[in-house]
Amino acid sequence: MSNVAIRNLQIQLGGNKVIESLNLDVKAGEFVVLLGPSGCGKSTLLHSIAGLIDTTSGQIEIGGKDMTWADPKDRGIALVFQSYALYPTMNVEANMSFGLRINGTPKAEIARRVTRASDMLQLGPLLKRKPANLSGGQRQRVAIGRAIVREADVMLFDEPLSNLDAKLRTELRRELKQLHKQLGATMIYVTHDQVEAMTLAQRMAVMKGGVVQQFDTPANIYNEPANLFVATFLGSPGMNLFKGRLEQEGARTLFRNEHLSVDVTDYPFKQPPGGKQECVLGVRPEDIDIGNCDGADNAVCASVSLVEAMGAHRVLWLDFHGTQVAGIVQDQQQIETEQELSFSIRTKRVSLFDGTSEQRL
Amino acid sequence: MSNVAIRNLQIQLGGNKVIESLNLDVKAGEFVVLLGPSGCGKSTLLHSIAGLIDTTSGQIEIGGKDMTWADPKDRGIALVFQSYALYPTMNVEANMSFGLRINGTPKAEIARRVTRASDMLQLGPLLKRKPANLSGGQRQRVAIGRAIVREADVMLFDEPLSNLDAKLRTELRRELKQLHKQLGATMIYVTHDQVEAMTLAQRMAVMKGGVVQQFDTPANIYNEPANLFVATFLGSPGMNLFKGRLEQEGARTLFRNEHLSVDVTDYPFKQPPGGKQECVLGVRPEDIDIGNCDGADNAVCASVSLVEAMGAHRVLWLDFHGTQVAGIVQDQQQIETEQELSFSIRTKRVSLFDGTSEQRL
Amino acid sequence: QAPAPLKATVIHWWTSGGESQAVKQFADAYNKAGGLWIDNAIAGADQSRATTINRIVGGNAPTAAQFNTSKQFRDFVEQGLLNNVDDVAAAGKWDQIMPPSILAAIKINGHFYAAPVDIHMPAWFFYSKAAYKKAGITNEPQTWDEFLAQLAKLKAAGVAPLAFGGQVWQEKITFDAIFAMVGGADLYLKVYRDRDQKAVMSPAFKQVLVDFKKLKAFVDAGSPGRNWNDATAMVVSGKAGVQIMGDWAKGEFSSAKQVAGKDFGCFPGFGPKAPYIVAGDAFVFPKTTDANAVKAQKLLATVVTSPAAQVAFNSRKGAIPIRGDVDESTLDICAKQGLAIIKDKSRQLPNSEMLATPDTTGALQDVLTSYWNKNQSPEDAQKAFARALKDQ
Amino acid sequence: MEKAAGVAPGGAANDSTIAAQPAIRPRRKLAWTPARIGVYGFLIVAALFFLLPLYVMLVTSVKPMEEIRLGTLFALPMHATLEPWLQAWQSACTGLECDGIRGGFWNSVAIVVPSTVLSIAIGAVNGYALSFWRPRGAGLLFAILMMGAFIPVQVMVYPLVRVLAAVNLFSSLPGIVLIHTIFGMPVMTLLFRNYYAALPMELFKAARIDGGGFWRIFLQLMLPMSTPVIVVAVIMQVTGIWNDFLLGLVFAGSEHLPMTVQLNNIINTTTGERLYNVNMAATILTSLVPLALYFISGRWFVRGIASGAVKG
Amino acid sequence: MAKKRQSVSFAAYVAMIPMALTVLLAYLGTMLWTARVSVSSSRTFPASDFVGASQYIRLFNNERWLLSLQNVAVYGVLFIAACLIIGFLLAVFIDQKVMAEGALRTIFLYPYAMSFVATGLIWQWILNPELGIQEVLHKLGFAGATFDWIVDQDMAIYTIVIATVWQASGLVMALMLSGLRGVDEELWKAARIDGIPRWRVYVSIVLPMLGPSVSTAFVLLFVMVVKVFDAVVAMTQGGPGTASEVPAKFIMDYLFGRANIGLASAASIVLLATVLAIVAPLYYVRNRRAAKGA
Ligand SMILES: Nc1ncnc2c1ncn2[C@@H]1O[C@H](COP(=O)(O)OP(=O)(O)OP(=O)(O)O)[C@@H](O)[C@H]1O
Ligand SMILES: Nc1ncnc2c1ncn2[C@@H]1O[C@H](COP(=O)(O)OP(=O)(O)OP(=O)(O)O)[C@@H](O)[C@H]1O
Ligand SMILES: [Mg+2]
Ligand SMILES: [Mg+2]
Repeated sequence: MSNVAIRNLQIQLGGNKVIESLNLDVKAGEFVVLLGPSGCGKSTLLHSIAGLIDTTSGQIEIGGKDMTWADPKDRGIALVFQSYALYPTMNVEANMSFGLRINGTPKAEIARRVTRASDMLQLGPLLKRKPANLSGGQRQRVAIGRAIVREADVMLFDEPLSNLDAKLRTELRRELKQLHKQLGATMIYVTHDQVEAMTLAQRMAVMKGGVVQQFDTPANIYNEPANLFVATFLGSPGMNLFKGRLEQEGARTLFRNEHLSVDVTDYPFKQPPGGKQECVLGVRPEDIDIGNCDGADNAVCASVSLVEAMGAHRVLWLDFHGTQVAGIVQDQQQIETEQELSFSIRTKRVSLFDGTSEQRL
Repeated sequence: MSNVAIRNLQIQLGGNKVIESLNLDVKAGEFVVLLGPSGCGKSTLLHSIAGLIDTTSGQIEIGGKDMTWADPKDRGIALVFQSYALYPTMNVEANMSFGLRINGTPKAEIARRVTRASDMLQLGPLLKRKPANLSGGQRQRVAIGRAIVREADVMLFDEPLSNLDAKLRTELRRELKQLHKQLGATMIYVTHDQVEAMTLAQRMAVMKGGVVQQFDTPANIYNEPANLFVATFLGSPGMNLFKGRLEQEGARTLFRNEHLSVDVTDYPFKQPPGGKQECVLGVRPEDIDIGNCDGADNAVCASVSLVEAMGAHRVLWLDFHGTQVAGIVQDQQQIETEQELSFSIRTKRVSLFDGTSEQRL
Repeated sequence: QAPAPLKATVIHWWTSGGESQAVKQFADAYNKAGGLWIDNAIAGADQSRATTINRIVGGNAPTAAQFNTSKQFRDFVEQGLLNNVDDVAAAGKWDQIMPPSILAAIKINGHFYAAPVDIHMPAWFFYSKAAYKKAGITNEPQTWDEFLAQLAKLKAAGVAPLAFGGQVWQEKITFDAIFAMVGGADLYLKVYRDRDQKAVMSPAFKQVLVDFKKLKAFVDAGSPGRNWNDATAMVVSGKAGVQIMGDWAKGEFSSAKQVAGKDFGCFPGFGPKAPYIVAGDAFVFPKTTDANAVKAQKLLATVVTSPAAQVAFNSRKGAIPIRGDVDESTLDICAKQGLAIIKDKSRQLPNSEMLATPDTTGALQDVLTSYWNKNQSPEDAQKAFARALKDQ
Repeated sequence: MEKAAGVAPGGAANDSTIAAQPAIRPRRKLAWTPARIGVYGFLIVAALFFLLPLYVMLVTSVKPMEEIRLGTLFALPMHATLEPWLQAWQSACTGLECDGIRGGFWNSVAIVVPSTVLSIAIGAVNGYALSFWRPRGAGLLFAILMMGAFIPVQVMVYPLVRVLAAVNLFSSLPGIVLIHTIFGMPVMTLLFRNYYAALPMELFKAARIDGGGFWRIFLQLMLPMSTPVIVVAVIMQVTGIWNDFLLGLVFAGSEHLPMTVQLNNIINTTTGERLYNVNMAATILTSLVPLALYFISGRWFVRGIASGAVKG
Repeated sequence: MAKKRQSVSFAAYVAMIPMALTVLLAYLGTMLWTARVSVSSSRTFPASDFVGASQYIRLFNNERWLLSLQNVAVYGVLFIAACLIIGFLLAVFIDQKVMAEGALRTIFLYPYAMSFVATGLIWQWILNPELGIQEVLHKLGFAGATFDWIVDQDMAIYTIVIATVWQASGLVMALMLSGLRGVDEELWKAARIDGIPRWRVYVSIVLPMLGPSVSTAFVLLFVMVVKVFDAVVAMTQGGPGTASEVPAKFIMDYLFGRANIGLASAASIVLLATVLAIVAPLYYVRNRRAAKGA
C-alpha cells in the first residue's frame, strides 16, 4: 500500500503544456477515479506517475518516497495502457506472466495469478492466442490481466473497460472492486463511464485542460459540483442551466430570470450573496418534476421537443423559451413531442454558480 | 442509400469459426446497432461487409448488388476501425482528406467536409498534429472523421465513441443521428453502450457467438427479449431471473417457485402454455417496486445487500433467498445494507422463457 | 635424430597454373636442401606486398616475401626491416654473374637485400603468324616505321592491328617499349634515372610521345579497360596481329597449345641492337633475430639463385634466369633469345620501376593514361611528365 | 511465405455455391487482372536484367578456353564441359597447392558463423540501447561510429594490425572475428537502431512497467520482434564476411585463411594466365552459401510483426 | 526541455562498452592516426616527421584526385537514387504475394553475393562494344546501334553505375521488404476502404512509414559510394584514361602500389571531411525534426 502525492506537476509534450501545476493527494489504498474530457491529460498524468514521461517540473511521491526520477520498475506500479501495448510476439498467457517471470515469482504463484486473472477476465480459452488474433475487447482484457497479475501497490488503469460490453463491464467492475479490497492497493482509474466512476471511486478527480477542477467523493461532486464545468460534465444528461440573477426579497433569496423564479433561501451559500448578483442556476434532470401542464404551484410549462427512451427510464427534452431542459420520467405514460408539460424544480438540490467566475456559490 | 443484406454468412479466422450462417437484412437508410458480448464477431461482421475479410461462404449484398467478392472501394462504404488504423505519417487533416483527394473530390468540397467533420468532432486545433501526438480519444475522433468525410452510402462504425467522455459522446451521438438524417446513409454501428444503442438504433441486432439472437427495434428487444441471453445482456443491471414452473389454476396461469407466485394470466404467450412447464421469469429492475416490508399484497421481503448510487438513481441489490434481485429507487430515502425491504413485481411487463430452450414463451 | 627442417614461410603472388608449377620448383629444391617451404600465395602484387607489410607490423613476419626487382622495398631497408644476404651473395659471386641492372636494384648501400629469382622482359612483341600471313607480312619489323607499316597492313587485311589493353599499366608498358626503341637507351636513362628535365623537354622526347600516340590509330574500339589476357587471346585467335606485353603472355599461348616460332612469333624490339628492358622478381627477407629463421633465409636465398632451380623455375615461368651460367635447353625460344641478348650488357635497360619510386611511377602512369586517352597535345603531356618527375 | 493459395475456400460446399450462383466468382489472390500481369511483367523484365550477367557467367563456366577466346559472349557452348567446375572445386592451383577452392571452406565457416553472430548481437544491442534507452553520450559515440563507416577499410588495416598485435590477437581466429565485428558495427548498429525506431514505443514502456531490465526486454521482447531485420542483418553480414578476403588475409593467420583467399588466388592473377571458365565456376561455387541463405531467408520476412500490439 | 532525465539503467551503459571501445580504439583512434599520418612524409611506413599541409597541397594539385571527387559525386547521386528506386520497386512488386517469391528474391539478391572481381569482368565484357551488347545488336542487324559507354570518356562512369546498381539494389530490396512487412495489416485495410489504389498506398503511406528503412538504405549506399573501388577496378580500372577514377581507388593506389600512405591518409581525411560536410546537415535536420515530433 502506497500513497501517491503529486505536487506542482508540470508536463510538456512536443511543446504543448499538457499538465500545469497539478496537485493530487491519493491516500494509500484509496480508489481514485480520474474523469475529464478527451485530451485533458489523464493518460499523461498516469504515464508520469508510472515514470514513462519525463516531468518538466514538480514532484511525484509514491509510498512516501520521492519517485520523480525513479525507474518505472522501482515504483511498485502496474498500468493498463489505453492503447493496450500488448507484446505482439507473446501469447495471452505470456503477455500476462511476463512481468512476473521477470521478477522471479515462483512458477506456481505465476500460474495461480494468471489463472485467477484469466478466469476473472474470461480469457481462459484464449490463453494460447497471440494478440493479433484477438478481438478488440479481448485485447483490452489481456491488457487488464497483465496489470492485475502484478498485484502492485499502485495500480493505474487507463480506460480499462471501454471496449467491453455492459454485462462484462459490470462484472469486471465488481471484480476490480473486490480486487481492490483484497490487495488493498492504491488504484487510480481513468474512465469516461460515469456509472463506473460513481460506483468505483472513493474519491474522484475531475480534470480539465491539465488542471484538477474538483477532487472529492463522487456524491459530493455530483451533488455539489465546484464549478460550472464539473456541473455540466457529470451526469447524463448534464445539469440544466439557467442564467439569471440573485435577488433578495426580504429574508428570502430568489433566483430570477425572465421566465423563472426559484427560491434559494435555503441554499448553503459559501458567502452570503450580495445584491443582484449575476449567476447560473443548475438543476439535475432528476430534480425536475414533470407533470401535466395544469398550472400547479412552482411549475412552468414547456413543450416536449424530444423523448429519448433509455430502457429503464426516458429522458424528456423540453423547449423552455429556447433553452433545452432535460427531465427524467420513470413511468410508462405516453408522451409525444410537441406535447405541453409542466416542470418544477426541486429547490433543495440545486446548485448556484457565479456568473463570471463560474465557481460554485 | 443502399440496403445491406447478408445471407448465410460464414467466416473462419485462423481455424475458428467466428461467424456461422448469419443472416441480416438492413434496409436502405436504416440505422442498425450491433450489440453483443466481447469477441462475438461484431468487428468481423463489419469487416466482412466492408470486404476486408474473405468470406468462407455466404453472400453479401449491398445496394441490391452481390458484393461478396467486390473490392472494398467498390462497395460504397466507410468504416471506423475499432483500432483506428490511422495513417501514422499523416496529420489529422491529411488522414481525413486522403481518401477524398485520391478519389478526385474537388478541393473546395474536401475543405468543406473536413471542416465540418473537424467542427463536429472538435478537432479544429489538432488538424496539423500527427496521430502519435494525440490522446486516445482524439485519435478515435480522427478515425470517425476519416469515415464520415467519405459520406458513403453505407457507414460502418466499430465502437466509435468508446474512448470519449460522456459529454462529448452525447453530443456526437446527436451529431451522428443528424448526419444520418442528412445523408440518408445506411449505418451499421457497433457499440457496448446501451444508451447509445437505444437512442441511435432504429433496429438493433443482438449477437452471440457469431449468431444473431434477435433483430428488432430497441424497445421490442428491451421489453420482449427473444431469449434468456438477450434478456440478461441488455439493461443495466440486467433482468432479474427467477426459475420456476408455470401452473394453471383454473383460468389463471401462475408462475410459481418455492418463494414466489406471480400471476401471468395476461402474458401474451406465443403458444398456450402446457401444464407444469419449467420456465424462467424475467423482470427488469425498474419493474420491481420497492417498499417498506410491511406485508403489502403481492410483495415479498428481502434484505438489502448492496446499494449502488448512480447519480440520478440508485440500484438496490436484494438478497432474496440466495438470488440477487436488483431494483431501482429514484427517491432520496435513506437505505442501509441489511435493511429489510419488500419488493413486488409489476406483472404486466415480465418476460417468460422456456426452461430448457431458453426461448421466450 | 635429424635436425628439424628449416621452416620458411614464403609470401608470393604466383598463383596461376603455370606460376604454381614454377614456384613448385623452388619449393622442391628448398625442401630437398633440408628446408620446409610453407607456401603463402596471395594473388595480386599489391595485395601480396600489403600482406607482407602487415605481417611484419603485426610481428608475424614471413621468412621471405616476393617483391619486384625495383625500388619497392627501399623503404623497408631504410626502416631496417630487412635482413641482408651478403654472405650468400658473396658465396654465390652475385656481383659477377648477375646483370648490373638487377644488381643496382637489390644492392643498397653496399648490402644485398634481396635475392632475385627471374628476369622478365615486360615489352615483348608477340604476333600471330596467322594474322601476319593473312596480311601478307613475312618478316619481323626492323624499324619503328616498318612496324607502323605492318600495323597498317594488318588493318587493311581486316584484323585488329594492335591487341591493346587500355589499362594504365599496359599503357605504360607499351609506352616504355616505344620509348626505349624510338628514344634510345640514353634518353630513356636520362629521363627515368636522372630525371633530367631538359631531356624530358627535349624534342626527342616529344617525338617519343608523338610516336606513342600513333599507335592509337591501330587500336580497336573495345580496348579501354581490357585485360591483357583478353588482348593476348585476340592474338591467339588471330583476330589481332601484335601485342606488346611482358613475356608472361607466353603462358596464355602455351595454354592455348600454341608454340612459339610456329603459331606465334616474339621479338623484343626492332633490329639487332634494340634495347632489352629488364624487370623481375626477387625475394626479400624480413628482419628476424631467430637464428633458425636467419638460417632459413640464407638457405632460401642460396637455393633460389642456384642454377638448377633457376632453370627449373624460369622455364616454367616463361622468364629468363638471373644468371647466364645455366643449361638453357629447356627454355623456349623467346627465353633463349632473351638470355642471349642479356649477355650483352649494352642492350640491358632497367625498367622504370627500378629507377623511380613507386610513387613516381604511378604519377607517370597518370600522365601517360591522360595523354593516351584524352585529346591532349604532346607538349602538354611533356610538361606534365616533367612535373611528375620533379615532384618526387 | 507463399500462402497465397492457402486460404482457398474449403471443399464441396463451396463448389456447390459456385454452381448455384455462377455469377459469383470467388476472389482469388492469383487472378490474372491487368495489374497482376503488370506485376509479373515488371518482375520478369527485372529478373532478366539481373540474370544476364549470371547467364554469361554460367555459359562461360562450361565452355572450354578455346571457345571463350572466340569472344562469343552470349553463345551457348558448342562443347559444354563440366571440367572447369571440377577444376575450380578441387584442382585449380592457388599457389603451391592445387586443390581448388574447397580448401578454405571450413575456415570460412569457422570465421563467418561467430563473426556474424557476434556482429549482429552487438549491433542489435547497440541499436536497441540507442533507440530505447539513449544512454548519455551514446548519440555522440554513434555519430563517430557512423563516420568511421566511411573510412576505407584498407586505411584502417595498418593501425588495427598494431592494436591486435598489441593484444596478441593478430593472426588468430578470435582476431579475425573481432575485426569483422568492428567493421560490421556501424552498419549493424544503424540497421537495428532504425528498425527499433519504427516499433511502437509503448511496448517498451509496457515492458519497463513490467519490471523488465535492459537485457530482459531486449532478449524476450525486442529480439522476437526483430526477425525481419535480423534476416537482413544476416544477409548482409554473411555475404560481407563470406566474401571478404582482405581482412581474412591480413588478420586470420595462415591457418584460418578463408575460401575467398583461394578464390582470389584463382581469379585474380597479375601476370599468370587466366582460365576464365574456372574463374566463373569458382566464383559461383563460392557464392553458393550466401545464395542458399537468400533463398531460405524468406520465411522469416514475416508480415505485420507488431500487429495487435497497440491501438491507434 | 527536461532538465533532468529519467535514470538510465546501468546495464545500458554496460551494453555500450563494446561500442565505446570500438569507437575509441578502432575508429576514433584510426581517424586520429590517419590525420597524423597525413601531415607527415610517410611512404610505405608511417613516419613521425611533420611536413605541414604539403600532402594536402599535393593532393589538391592532383588532377586525378579532383576528377575522382567529381566522378564520385556524379556516381553517388545516380547510384543512390537508382538503388533506392529500383530496390523499393522490387520490394513492392515482390510483396504482391507473387509466385516463386523466394526464387525472385534470390535472383535480385544474388549479385550481392558474388565477388566483383568476376562479375565486374562479366560486365566489362557485356558492355564492351566488340564483345557484348553492341556486337549482338550489330549481329541482329541493327548496324547503327552503339552502346559503347564503357570505352567512352564521358560515359564510362555510368557503366559503373549500372553494374553497381545491379549489385546493390537487391540488398535495398531486402531492407525495404523487411520494412514493408512490418506495416500493420490494419493500415492496408483502412486504405482499401478509403479506395486508395495500391500504388498510391505504397507511395503516400507505406513509403513515409519506411522512413527509417530508407534512411538505413541511404546511409548504406552512401558508404558504398564513398568506398566504391572493386567495381571500378574490375570494370574500367579507372579508365578510359582517368575518366572513371574514384577517391577510394586513388587512396588504394597510393596506399599500396604507390607506397605513399601520407598522401593516401590526406585523401582519406579529405574524403571524411567531405562526407561530414554532406551528412552533418542532414543529420541535424533529421534530429531537429525528430525532436519536434517526439
Ligand atoms: N485473426 C484471428 N484469428 C483467429 N481468431 C480470431 C482472429 N481475429 C479474431 N478472432 C476471434 O474471432 C472472434 C470475433 O472477433 P471480433 O473481433 O469480431 O469480435 P468483436 O465482436 O468485435 O469483439 P469486441 O467487442 O471485443 O471487439 C473473437 O473471439 C476473436 O478471438
Ligand atoms: N506526444 C505528444 N505531443 C504533443 N501533444 C501531445 C502528445 N501526446 C499527447 N498530447 C496532447 O496532450 C493532451 C493530453 O493527452 P492525454 O493522452 O493525456 O489525454 P487524455 O486525457 O488521456 O485523453 P483521452 O481521454 O482522449 O485519452 C492532448 O491534448 C494531446 O493532444
Ligand atoms: Mg487517454
Ligand atoms: Mg470488435
